[in-house]
Formats: sequence, structure tokens, C-alpha cells
Amino acid sequence: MSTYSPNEIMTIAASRLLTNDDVCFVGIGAPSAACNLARLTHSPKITLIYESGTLSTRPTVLPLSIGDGELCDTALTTVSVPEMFRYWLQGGRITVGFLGGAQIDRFANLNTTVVGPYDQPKVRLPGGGGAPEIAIHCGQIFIIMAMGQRAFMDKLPFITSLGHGTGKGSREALGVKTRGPTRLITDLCVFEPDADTSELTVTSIHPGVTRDQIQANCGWPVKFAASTVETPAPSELELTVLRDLQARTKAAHAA
Amino acid sequence: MSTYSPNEIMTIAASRLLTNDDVCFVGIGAPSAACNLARLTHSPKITLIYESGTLSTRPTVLPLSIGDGELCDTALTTVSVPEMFRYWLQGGRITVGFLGGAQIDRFANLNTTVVGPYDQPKVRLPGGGGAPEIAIHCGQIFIIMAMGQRAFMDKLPFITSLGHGTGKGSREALGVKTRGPTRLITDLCVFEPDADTSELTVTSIHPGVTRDQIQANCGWPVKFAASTVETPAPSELELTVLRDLQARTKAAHAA
Amino acid sequence: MAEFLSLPDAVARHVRDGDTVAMEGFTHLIPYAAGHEVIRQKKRDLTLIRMTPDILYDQLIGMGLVKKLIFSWAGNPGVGSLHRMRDAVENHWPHKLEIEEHSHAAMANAFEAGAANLPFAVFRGYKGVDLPKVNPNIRSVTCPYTGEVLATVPAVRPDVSIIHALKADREGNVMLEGIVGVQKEAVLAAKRSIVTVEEIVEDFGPRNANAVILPSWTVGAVVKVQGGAHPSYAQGYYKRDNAFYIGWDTISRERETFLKWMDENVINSGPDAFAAQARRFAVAAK
Amino acid sequence: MAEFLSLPDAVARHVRDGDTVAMEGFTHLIPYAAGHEVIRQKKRDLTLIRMTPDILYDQLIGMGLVKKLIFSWAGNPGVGSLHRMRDAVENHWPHKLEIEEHSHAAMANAFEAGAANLPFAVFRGYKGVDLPKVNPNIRSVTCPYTGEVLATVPAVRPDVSIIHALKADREGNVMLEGIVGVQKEAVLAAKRSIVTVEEIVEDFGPRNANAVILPSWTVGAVVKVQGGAHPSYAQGYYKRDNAFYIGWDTISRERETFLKWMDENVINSGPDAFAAQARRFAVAAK
Repeated sequence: MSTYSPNEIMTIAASRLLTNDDVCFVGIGAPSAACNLARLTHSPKITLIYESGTLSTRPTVLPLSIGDGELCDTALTTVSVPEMFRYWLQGGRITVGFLGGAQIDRFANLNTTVVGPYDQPKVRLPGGGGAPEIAIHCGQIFIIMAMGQRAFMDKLPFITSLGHGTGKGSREALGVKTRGPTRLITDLCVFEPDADTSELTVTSIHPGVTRDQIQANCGWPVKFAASTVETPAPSELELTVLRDLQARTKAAHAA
Repeated sequence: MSTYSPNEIMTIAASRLLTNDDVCFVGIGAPSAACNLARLTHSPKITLIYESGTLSTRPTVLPLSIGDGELCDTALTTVSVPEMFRYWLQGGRITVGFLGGAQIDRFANLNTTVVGPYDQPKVRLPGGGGAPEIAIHCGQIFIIMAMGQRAFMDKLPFITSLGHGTGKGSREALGVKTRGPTRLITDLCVFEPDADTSELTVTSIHPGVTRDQIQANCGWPVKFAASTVETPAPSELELTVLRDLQARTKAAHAA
Repeated sequence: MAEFLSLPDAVARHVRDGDTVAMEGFTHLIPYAAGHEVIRQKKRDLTLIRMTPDILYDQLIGMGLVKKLIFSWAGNPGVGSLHRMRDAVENHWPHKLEIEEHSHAAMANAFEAGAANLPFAVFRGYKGVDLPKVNPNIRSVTCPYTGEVLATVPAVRPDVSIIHALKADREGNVMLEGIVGVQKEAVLAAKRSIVTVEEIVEDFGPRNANAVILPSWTVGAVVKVQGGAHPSYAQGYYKRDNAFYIGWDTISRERETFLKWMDENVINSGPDAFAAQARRFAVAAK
Repeated sequence: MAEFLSLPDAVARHVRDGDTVAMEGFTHLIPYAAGHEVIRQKKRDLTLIRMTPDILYDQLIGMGLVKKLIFSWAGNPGVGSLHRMRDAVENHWPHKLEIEEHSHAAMANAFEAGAANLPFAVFRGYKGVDLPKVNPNIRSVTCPYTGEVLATVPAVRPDVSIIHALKADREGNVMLEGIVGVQKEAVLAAKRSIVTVEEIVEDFGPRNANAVILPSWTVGAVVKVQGGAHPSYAQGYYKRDNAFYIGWDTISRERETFLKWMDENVINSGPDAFAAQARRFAVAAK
């Protein structure tokens, strides 16, 4: 078996969650890699939508930005951005939304806005973009984030997008009818919200990773499911397709 | 000079009010004939918009319906109907709206909804369509209607679209900022709202028409301006272009 | 994902007695063939929605299928009245017709809000007119920034929307072009949908990057019915049969001539009859 | 009716100190050449609006022209931070930058409402998040039918909007294609507008019936600037210069390298420099 990087198994584990029936709202970076890997391997009929307005797109290289020409060239059609947010996202037509963030808490709320006080930030992050509404309108949310003490926070300085709020029932109390984050895929393991509390709980651990490693990279006391499984290692096919995709992408963006 | 019909001078008198700078929201029938006559004679650069979504259209025959293919074939582009009503009409981009109706009162309010009680109508008319919002969003309104006792009513059974309400100041009191009906062009004469009361007042009388004839065809005591003029008779050019247009149209619709 | 069905199957599967149905088309692309199939299958107690009910809705109303009509302009465009609708409203024949009446701006916004999954739409309208006095669904909200009071209308959310489009590809994606009306919104706002098309192509080929396309996964059934919009038209395929619209005034004026025409041309006919009309009015160059 | 002007004249005529300006473009068709002219003319105290402020706004902010930024996502897409914007927010260099922050959904709706001449937009959003705590312009209305509370945002109504489009015809009608973002809305929502284009053609010729076109009478100034969107791109003309976006991270990280780059490439340059970039990244087949 090949060796692979933590980032590769994270992307590959995420791609395996997708199916031909999914309509995905795809973000740039790891979500885009995971969705296109799924499309190029087990789910050729998956529908990919980027918030720039491209419907059912099939890029041959990964876009650097959310609106590269490649996305439009290979799309079924392209709609305006107001239409994208009104008819397609708010319209409830997306089954899976991908999110990442600078910081996450144990209930899968995300911060991509500021570190420090809002008015005098220590670090000004890019802001929410589509995330606040992606988080509530998509059927379910997959989050992809590498673990680390500065990212997996006991308490967020700012909530940019809603996960499970303060725990089970928070979404319902806000009148939100979608499932929210159902998976957090990291470079070390996969979390799922606990059925009773909605707290993120480790259900699958990547090969060779220890529980101590996971805890060392998380700012809250990590819960592990009663029985965790080992994440299947990346297959040759998965690795080859992902690496080819990323090599094509790198060549294209350097041009 | 040619003879001409009352309907012809009505259409021609309306067409003369238009200019190259106008952006017109055109209704089917006499308004469509008047607008296209203006375009084919003195105002070749006039912009015509039909509520079916066709922007800057240049039909060679008059459409029978508001959405004939001819309108789309000769348009700069065609937008969806929600966009038409949001960005173009409500957007305040129309300088002149044309309206007609089954019935009108002395303040240029129109009824195209019902004769008799709304719940048990004697005659069910087609309804308002675009008129309620055309009447308030266009810079000004030209109304084209043939006169008659059953059309020019002392009191309307139903107000479908706003003219000058109950008189001067009504529009402002409702928060409406556009001018409303500035001309009523009929088969006998032209009315304009009085500067002090907004009551429709005859300002121009078609050749050969008497004041008695006008009064005989109106359900309220007609006001005449201090000085009225005679409507200039249709020119040869106007009649020829209008008749050619209508002949082409008739041939096309019978096909 | 859209299913390719026959017209009888599509209507049997997706249209139910008591449904709220939008058969949209703004002069262009009116789904006559599908509407006739609804008549043949004698669906009952329908609530019909359309901005501009024309001859097709006159036929549905005259045949007694319609309980309620939600609309903004009901006429035979450029010709005159819808006699069957008037007979229902004025004389309750074949039975009483309930109506809910809006303006075009309201209806267009209501379809848009339905497609956007909102419960209502906001617009500036209905100033100084009587319709709000007779339609309790015309309400208002106050702008939280300026204090201006604006009109509202409930979103249109049909049980089923039926439209006619130009073509579908093998995956069931649907393309419209020309006067597109509120058809895309009607499909996106509905729980179920039927789209009849002029032709089914392998793929759409080169096209404008912003072509008006309903992806397969937003559509219920796709049915090929050549000429399915006649006497309305399909841009680039065939022209509007304006003579028929003019002629309908005579056919529909009396109950007897109407029923006879319906019997001959709808009840004892089928979707195949539309293809001949498409050929008759074919646009020369495609 | 659109006027054909030179870029310096268009900016001098339409952009004023203290204006609220939207230079829109969702990755595609970002009006770099026009933005650089604004920098050369040293317009002051601008309030800039854009969903996705990227390098162009980083440059305007770093050069000290911007008083306030209204936005929903401020970053170098796929690369990282906007260092000049961060320096302004975090360290007040070259001076303090006021910000008003929304989500994409809010901003897209706000542009749409501006184009529709409404004072505000309604959408379903901002549930369970902190932005409403820091932005008093995020408010709500209650649906008059269902009682649901929905989020609102004030309409965007810029003093001037600046966009880059593919082409204009001799009448000054403007055509866009591909990822069209909120550019049409930006122009329709604004009091004044400048549109730079890749080329001016006699007429648009055969085209999709629903092509995205801004009629001449909705546009202020039309300016031909070949390559005017570089390092963004123009669909069918030239590709996005992704390497430049990656390289900007280094250029902009330090104040000195940023100022030096601006001096060489903006202050002492002009719109003609963009044409060379259009050739460098030209799309093979048009």
C-alpha cells in the first residue's frame, strides 16, 4: 500500500461520503478536491454546484477560486448569484453543503470571521461568505478541517455559521429544519454528532493515529464513540486519481 | 386630405406624444399601434417594452398577444416575467406607460375588473393584469379609450388602477411619486388633468367633433379648458404608415 | 431525477384530484397537450394558478374540472373575453368558480418567492385600488429601515406545475428560450412537475453559457409531445396560431358549440394530433 | 443613453469623493483597469461595496482611498488573506477602515432589491450566528401569512457601480456572459455607472434570445479597455491569471513591497497595459 499524507486521507474520507444522488454546494480547497474525487471515482453522476452560479459543473482541474472559467465552461448552465442564493440554496435544492473554517467548537459551530474582539480583532479572517446560509439550507453539512489546538476551540470568539448551537435541539429551537453537520472529517479522524447530545464524537480513526494524538490537537476533552472503527486506508485508485487531479491543477494554475 | 376613422386619429394623436427618449411599457391594441407608429415615423429610437419580457423590441407587424414570437425575435433581449416586473417596471426604468380600460372616471381611475358587485358580477372583465403597478411605477401614463356613456362613468363600480384618485393630491397622499395619467386620448378629443383639480379636462378636439358630441358620450359633466385647440388632422404619412402596419398585421394574423 | 414518461402516464402519476396546479406559459409555450390530457383524465376539484389564464384554462373551466382560479389577467389576448370562464363566474355554469385575483406584479413575485422557498413576497403595489378590499391575501409589511409600507402576496407553491419547453437532453435536463415567463419559477416552486418538450436531443451542444435550463433533478416527468403548445407556439419551431385564438371567440361563446368542439378535439383525440399543427405552423429556418 | 468615453473621462465624470461605489465581479470580469484609474485619480473617502472584495479592493484600501467597506467575504480566493485590508482593520494603516459585514445571501439579495427599487430584501438566514450582534443593519420582518420571522437587509443603492463586460454594440448596449455574478443588479441599482468592455462591435449578431444584456439607456459610460479585467478574466477572451493571485500574497504582505508595486504598475501605468495581459492569457479558440 502507498504512503499518503494526512491531508490526502482527509480528502479521500470525505469523498467516500458522497453518492450519485447528491447535489453538493462545493467550497474551494479540500471540499472541491473531495467532491471532484468522488465524481472521478465512485459517483460520476454527482451534481456539483459552486456559489458563483455554475450548475452541474465538471471541471477537469480544480478551480483556484470559486469562479474560475473552468467551472463555467464545464457547467450545464450558469445562473446569476442572486438566483443561486434564492432559488438554489434557499430553495432547498442542495443535499450536501461543505464547510471549513478557521475554528470549530464541539457542537460544530464555525468561526471564519475574527480572532479577538470583533471591533479590534487580533486576526481579521475573510468572513462568512456563503456559510451562514449554507449551514441552514443544505440537507446536511460535511465539515473538512485539519485538527489543531488553535482550530478546535473550547469556546469560539465568534460564531459565523451554525452547527448544533449549544447542543441537541438548538437547531429546531431556531426553526431550522435541516440536519446540520453530520460529519467532521479531519486529518486524524472522523467525528459525528452524538445522537443524544449532538456533541462531536470520534467514530472513525485514521490508520496509525492514536487517541492521544487526537486529544493533543483538540481544545476540548474529546468524546469517543463506544465503538470506533479504523478509517479504511486510501486505495491505489483513490490516491492516483487525487494526485493526478492535483498535479493537473498545479500545472494549470502556474501557467 | 384623406378621410380617416375616429380610431385612426385616436391612435395617431397618441403616437405624436412619444419621443425618441421614451421608454414605453406597451399594451396590446391601440397602445401597441400608437407606439409602433411613432417608431416608424418620428421616433425611430423609441424604446418599446412589452410585459412578456421583451426589451427594446421592433416588431414589423403588431402582435395579437402581449407575447407573440415577433416581439422576441426583434428584441434586444428577453427577460423573465418576474424580472420584468421587479427590475424594469418597479425599477422605475419606464418613462411612459399606456393603459386602456373598460371604464374610466373623471380622475382617470380605470376599471377593467367587474361591472356590478365583485362577488356577483354582471360582467366579469379580464382583470387588472399589469395595470395596478404600471399606473404607479411609470413616469407618466397615457390612456387611450374610445368615448361612450358606458365607458366614461360618473362613478366606477371598481377601481382597478389608480389615476388621480379623488383629485389633486391623492397620489402624493398614497406615497406615489410618479405623475400618473397626463393625457387621455379618445376618438373625439384629448383630455388632460386640470392643473388645480386633476380633473380630466378637454384640451384638444379632433377636427369636426362638437362639444355636444363629447358631452353626449361622457357620463359626467365635461370640463373644457379655457382655450381648446383643434387636434391636427392625420397627415398622409401617418395614415399610410398606420394602415400599412395594420394591413401587414391583419395578413399575418389570418395566416 | 426526471423520468421520461408518456403523457397519459405523466398526468396519471403527478396530477391528483383536488390538486393546486399551475400550467404556466406567458403566451409562449402554453402546455395545451398536457392540459388536454388532464381533461381526458377528468381530474376534479382543481385549483388552477396562472398569471394569464387563456383558452386552455377556459377549456378546463368549461369542462367542470376547476374549483378555484388564482390569476391576474383572464382573457383571450387581443381578442376578448374567456366566455367559459365568464359563464362560470357570472352564471355558475357548469358550477360556481371561486376566484382569487391579484395583479401581474403580485403573481410574478409570488412565483419568484415560491421558487426561492420563501413564504411570501414583498413589492410596491396596489396603491389606491380596490383589489385589496376583495382579496384578503393582499397584505403588507413595514420596511424595518425606512418605515415604508409595502404590499405582500403569499408565495405560490403548487402541488404540481406543468410547462412546455423546447427540448430535453437524454439526462432529462430541460431547455427554454425566448419568452420564458414564470415557467422556471413555476417548476421550482412546485412539489411535482411535468414538462412536455418539442424534442429530446442527445445533448444540448454548444449554447449560451447562461442558457435557461432546468436541471434534470428539479423536474418530475419529461414527455415528448411535438407541437404540444399549439395554438400557442414554440420559439424556433412553430408560430402562434393567431387565427385559432380569434376563432375561439365563436367556438366558446355558446355552451353547445364549446362542448361539441371539446368532444371532437380533446376527448376523442390525443397528444399525437399536436404534431400536425406543429408542421402546419412550422418556422421556416430553425 | 450610454456615452462612449475614455477611461480617465469616465472616472472623472462619474466617481466623486465620498461616493458609495460598487466595483462588482464574482471572480469573473472584475473591473481592474477602472479601479486602477480610480486610484490614479486619488478619489477620497469612498465607501466600497462588494460581495467578494479581492485584490482590487486590497489595492484601493492600501492606497488609502477607502473609508468604509461593505462586504461578505474578503480574501484572496484559494490563496489566503487580503493583507492590506487586514492591515487597515487590525492596525489602522494607512488609516482606520470602517466595515459593515453581511453574508453572501444577504448581499446578493441586497443587490437584487436595489435593482428592483425596493428599500430592503427579505430572506431566510442568519440563524444562530453572531453577525446580527455586530451589524445593526441586520433586522427582521414577520411573514404576514405564516408568522415566520425572516431576516432583512437594506437594499444596496450605490452612487456609482463599475463593472467590466464582454462587449458593447454601437448603441452602447452591453453584453455579459458566463459567471455574471451580481453585475447586472449592481448597474441597475446604482445612480450612475461605468462599464468597461473588451470590444465594441457593430451589433451583437445572432445570440441567445435571453442573452444577458444591459440596454444602453441603463448605462452611464461605456469604455473599451481590452484586458480590463486582468488578473481576473473575460470568458472566451482570456483566462484568469491564477499565478498573479498567488503572487499577490508576497507583494502585498509588506507595506513597502505593496507601495512599490502600486507605483510601478498602477500610478505610473495606464489602461493600455491591460491589453498585453489579455494577449498573454488569450483563450485559443474564440
